[in-house]
Amino acid sequence: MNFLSKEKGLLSWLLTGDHKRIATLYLVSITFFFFIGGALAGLIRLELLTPQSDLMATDTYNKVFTMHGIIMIFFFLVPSVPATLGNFFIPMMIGAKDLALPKINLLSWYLYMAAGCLGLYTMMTGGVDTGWTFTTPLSTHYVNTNVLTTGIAVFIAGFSSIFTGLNFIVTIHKMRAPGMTWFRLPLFVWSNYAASILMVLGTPVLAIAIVLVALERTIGIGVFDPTKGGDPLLFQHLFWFYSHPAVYIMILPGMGVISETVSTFSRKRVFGYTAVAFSSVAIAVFGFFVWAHHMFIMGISNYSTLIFSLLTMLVAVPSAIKIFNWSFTLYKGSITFETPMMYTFGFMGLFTIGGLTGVFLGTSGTDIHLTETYFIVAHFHFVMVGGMLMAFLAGIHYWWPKMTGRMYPEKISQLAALVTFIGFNFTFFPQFILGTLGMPRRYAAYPPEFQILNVFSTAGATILGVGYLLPILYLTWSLKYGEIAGNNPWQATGLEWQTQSPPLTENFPEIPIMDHEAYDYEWLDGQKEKEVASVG
Amino acid sequence: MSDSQVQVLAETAEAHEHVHPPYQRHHFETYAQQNDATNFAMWLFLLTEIMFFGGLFTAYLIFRNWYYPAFVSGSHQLNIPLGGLNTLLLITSSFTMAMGVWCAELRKKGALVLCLTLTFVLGMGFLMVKTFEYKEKIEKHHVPGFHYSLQSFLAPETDEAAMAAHDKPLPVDMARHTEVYFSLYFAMTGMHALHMIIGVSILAFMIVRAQAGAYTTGHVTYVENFGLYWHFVDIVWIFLFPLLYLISRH
Amino acid sequence: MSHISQVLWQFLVKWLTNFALYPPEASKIAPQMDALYFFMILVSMIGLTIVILLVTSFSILYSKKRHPVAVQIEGSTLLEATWTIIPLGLFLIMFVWGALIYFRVYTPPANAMNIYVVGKQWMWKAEHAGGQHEINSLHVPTGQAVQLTLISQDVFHSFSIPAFRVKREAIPGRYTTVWFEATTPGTYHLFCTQYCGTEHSHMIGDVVVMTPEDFKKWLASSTSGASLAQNGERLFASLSCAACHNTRPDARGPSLANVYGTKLALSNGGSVMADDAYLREAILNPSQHLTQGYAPIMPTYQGQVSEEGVIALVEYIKNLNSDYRVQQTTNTTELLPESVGAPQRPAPAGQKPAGQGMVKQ
Amino acid sequence: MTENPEIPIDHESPEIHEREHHIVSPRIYVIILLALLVGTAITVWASYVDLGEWHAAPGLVIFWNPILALAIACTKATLVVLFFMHVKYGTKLTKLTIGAGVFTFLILVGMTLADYFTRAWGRW
Repeated sequence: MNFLSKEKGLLSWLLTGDHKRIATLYLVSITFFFFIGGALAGLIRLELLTPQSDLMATDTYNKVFTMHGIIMIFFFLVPSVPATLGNFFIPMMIGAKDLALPKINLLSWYLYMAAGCLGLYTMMTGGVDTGWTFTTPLSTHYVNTNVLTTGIAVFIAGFSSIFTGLNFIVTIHKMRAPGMTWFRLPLFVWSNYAASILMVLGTPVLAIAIVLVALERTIGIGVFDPTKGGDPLLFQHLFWFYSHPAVYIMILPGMGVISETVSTFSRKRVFGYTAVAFSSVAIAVFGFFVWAHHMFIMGISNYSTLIFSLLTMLVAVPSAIKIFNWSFTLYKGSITFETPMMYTFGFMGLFTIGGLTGVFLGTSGTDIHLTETYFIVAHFHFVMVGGMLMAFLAGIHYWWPKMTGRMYPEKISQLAALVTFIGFNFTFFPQFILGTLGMPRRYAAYPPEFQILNVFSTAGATILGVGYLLPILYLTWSLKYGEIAGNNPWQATGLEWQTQSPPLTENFPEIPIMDHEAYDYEWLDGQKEKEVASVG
Repeated sequence: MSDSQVQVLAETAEAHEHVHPPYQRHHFETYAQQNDATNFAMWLFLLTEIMFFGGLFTAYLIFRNWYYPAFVSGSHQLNIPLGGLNTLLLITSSFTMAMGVWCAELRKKGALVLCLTLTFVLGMGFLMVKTFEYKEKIEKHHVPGFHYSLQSFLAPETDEAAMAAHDKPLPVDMARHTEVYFSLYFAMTGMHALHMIIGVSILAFMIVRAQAGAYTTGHVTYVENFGLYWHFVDIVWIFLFPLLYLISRH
Repeated sequence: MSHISQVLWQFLVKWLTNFALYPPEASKIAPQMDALYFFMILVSMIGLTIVILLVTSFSILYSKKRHPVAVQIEGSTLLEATWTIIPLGLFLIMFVWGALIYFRVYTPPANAMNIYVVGKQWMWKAEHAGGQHEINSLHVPTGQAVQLTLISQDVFHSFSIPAFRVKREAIPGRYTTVWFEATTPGTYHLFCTQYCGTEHSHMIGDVVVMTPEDFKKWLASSTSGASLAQNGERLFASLSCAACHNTRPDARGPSLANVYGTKLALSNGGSVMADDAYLREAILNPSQHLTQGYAPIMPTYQGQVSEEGVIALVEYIKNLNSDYRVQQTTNTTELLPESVGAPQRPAPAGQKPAGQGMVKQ
Repeated sequence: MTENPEIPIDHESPEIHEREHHIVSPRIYVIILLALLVGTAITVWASYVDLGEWHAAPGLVIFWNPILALAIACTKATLVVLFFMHVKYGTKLTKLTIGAGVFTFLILVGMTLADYFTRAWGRW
């Protein structure tokens, strides 16, 4: 008996309050959106194979990259780890039966689906070509595509993410098992907590910015319209006040996954637990102070640039701390190289590059040359795809046995991890050079001397596509044919591993009592000895 | 944490197992935990509301600094007695709401229904007054984007409200910026009114439920949390009233 | 098969002939920015190498085969402090270095030659002081600081010249500036880098850097007749600006001669430097930029004068003080466009007397 | 420390006790209502009176009217939060939550305005 088999029928899924079922619903839906976004990315890369805009007209290309951005950011990256893995495992990790607000959790999924369907509807009925940043006055007065419906979709998706974040914060504060103190929480919980703070405090500002854009488009109010005395830069302030922290909303949960896998597969506690935990919170707090570094060349005051650039340097430090702490977690460990660990290594390398190139853009001087070029495209794909997506895949493989009760096939998944890593570097590394050379982003046509690097990039994207298709195939296969996993195949310490796979609807037969630190492998060995003794 | 402490915690968890009211949801250990969690969730939701209105307040402060004379003349078009009346209505409704929570806590069903109904009536009153004010703006063509008219600002002698405030005619460029003022006026009061409409709708639903005795069985969380929402909407108005109506009046 | 290999061969040839890791350095700021860029590349490389070395060596040394039992280590405050402070220090160096360059790029020198650039969907229009205007191209001389004053007519655009390492957003409703000093003659890319709608990717052009002599020849050959200031003068007359802005004792507006570059006391108590941005604002939103002692009677010209018209007016008002400027600065290169433009149109004998005459009428 | 006879003495566990519901007496609600009404009256009255201005520095003029109006609004809001919303009797967590919200709000307003106010710097 487990949460999957307890109740049958479609309705038992659609009306469920169980966080694990909602997480499963989320997993299916975000995978769907990921592949739509991925298909759009494929179209972009195909178009850029040649310097002319010959595969698509420029306006089609603009719609394609806009929808790629909107779908990937609002319907994949933001909910990816929190709404699936976080939803599934945070209650289990803290020893709770469910999230504090199961109905709100389900509502969050419905909102997500409503927003997603509206987004797809928009795409089918002509799309939108403002770029995912909705820059005013372009979005308010100069395009005649479906800005309004897209705006509504993003607005609703925002509420879905607010509800997820709110639910996590309440759960982590109020639902911990006896003995589960803050500094015994797994780092995955810490980083999701930090991301949730950003969701709750940042998203409403995006909501109001979108409301004002919608009012400006429909009624014609003048808050952002320069001809009426409004200020288009104000929109950017409001938009980036959310959308910069949103980057941390996307990456922080991924960092949490890495903390779990790196510890589990080196069988060693995370080096400097407190520093890693606090660096998550530091990223969340400092994340709110740096938004205007997206606007250095857009005519904000030079002095503002100075302050925002300085604060950006400060927010880079916690990420560096994390990287080094993870590296030293390996020191004197006992390392094995299962698929999650391979993705983890991939994450560490690619995120280091992504993070360091972020410093290039946070430094006001070099930002002038590099911003709005392919350098920035490469940078955030290194962080988002190389970082976040690698972490997501690491997490999916790591917890797959717990979620489904079956192992994924090890050999082919290691191959997939390798293919993804190679394909990724082929795709996005040339874009750093393109950006340095000055190729602007969002160009359907480009000067011919940039072609060779674009060809490399497109070739890499093909490999990358294979790397993403493989897991879908073998993970689906493993649902039926995979080996039975057992309760704790990785010998990991988290509470989620101390219960059956797949878990019961109420997670634990009785509420566990936490009497050891997180990542306490000695405690785990003691448990095993006890078990052996009792059996013997 | 030592073993003995763990023991204690386990015991407290056990000690509270016997309290098991019907409205406690299965995944909570105690009703207090459930109440605490939902209350905290409501506060977090109010945080998002603070930030939502925060964007509007930011815009207001920027443009007030840029177009001060336009904001002064714009605010002279607002009706202080009506705004003041609305403030009274909302503050009183906040009071009746707080009393409602008190009634629910003491399980006084009749009084609770009365309090909620009063709150509902006061909220509807607010919305009616607001509608009246909006009607005035529409008649004077002060709605941005809809044939916006500069008449009251270029020729204040033709406008009663401007005359009463002894307005001098604004230069054309500044008069045009009154549209920004009214954009913000409608965005801010509109968003506030939207929250009021949502609140009043929930109130109507709650009155029916309260009559059925839903909130007077010891399970006051719902009333309490709605109260928080209602008070928050009141607080937003407490700031909107001076910012939009008053501070440029003298 | 042979067909495919030919394609590959073509790419290889193209790549080998065109391959570059960074664009040509064709301005004075470019080597400075590249120095910082390469410093950052170096730091990043070292950082990345350290991480890769740590991960691979630990993976080899402490793989389960070699190291079956993990040693539990709590952490190390000393180590953690090290990798907090060293990156912080490096980032702060980058911050200071970057800020110095940032301020340099966005603080034009006083003697810079000004070119106005108007961005609109989807083209760049550059206007030289001598009245020469060009679309989707920009001609500049070497060895001369060139200031661009940018404005957009519709949406955000971004004027980017990768070879110069400069970029600036053209914003609707406000002037922005950027400057550079080209060093190497040649033709370089000009891009719009801010997404601006359907034909964004076709909002590109060429920046042609010429020797000063060639540039003079180009100016002479591509003049349209009237200089920008002369256009402005015509507009000034047709809008009857002089009805108020004259030197009579009962003038209703301040005299505009010598006003450019001075510090004005405003009626709201503040003071402001009368630069291009101020002049533009004072034409379009006069009541907010009222000079002390004058009544707010000036009508707004918002919607009546195009951005190009405003530019011409601004340039005209700027040149009403040319005699003052000539005395003040020994560097005469700034007046280059006029001095080139003047022989083309000898009739009004320069603009200064014409301007003064009109103001006095 | 003042003695408060209304709070029942409970020696069992402070953690549970904190969650106990504090019921505010209607007397306090009435007092707060009156205070809010008086505050409203004052702020409406003060808006018709010119309280003057203070030339703090050249170019920086501080008007007293908006400051008074906002001070009253803040006081009123604080009263509502503390008593109607029971924060005075609430947990530290609630207070911290409100603090976080106000702090982030101030960051949004403050840092955005910092850009607007320094745009003209270096131009005079």
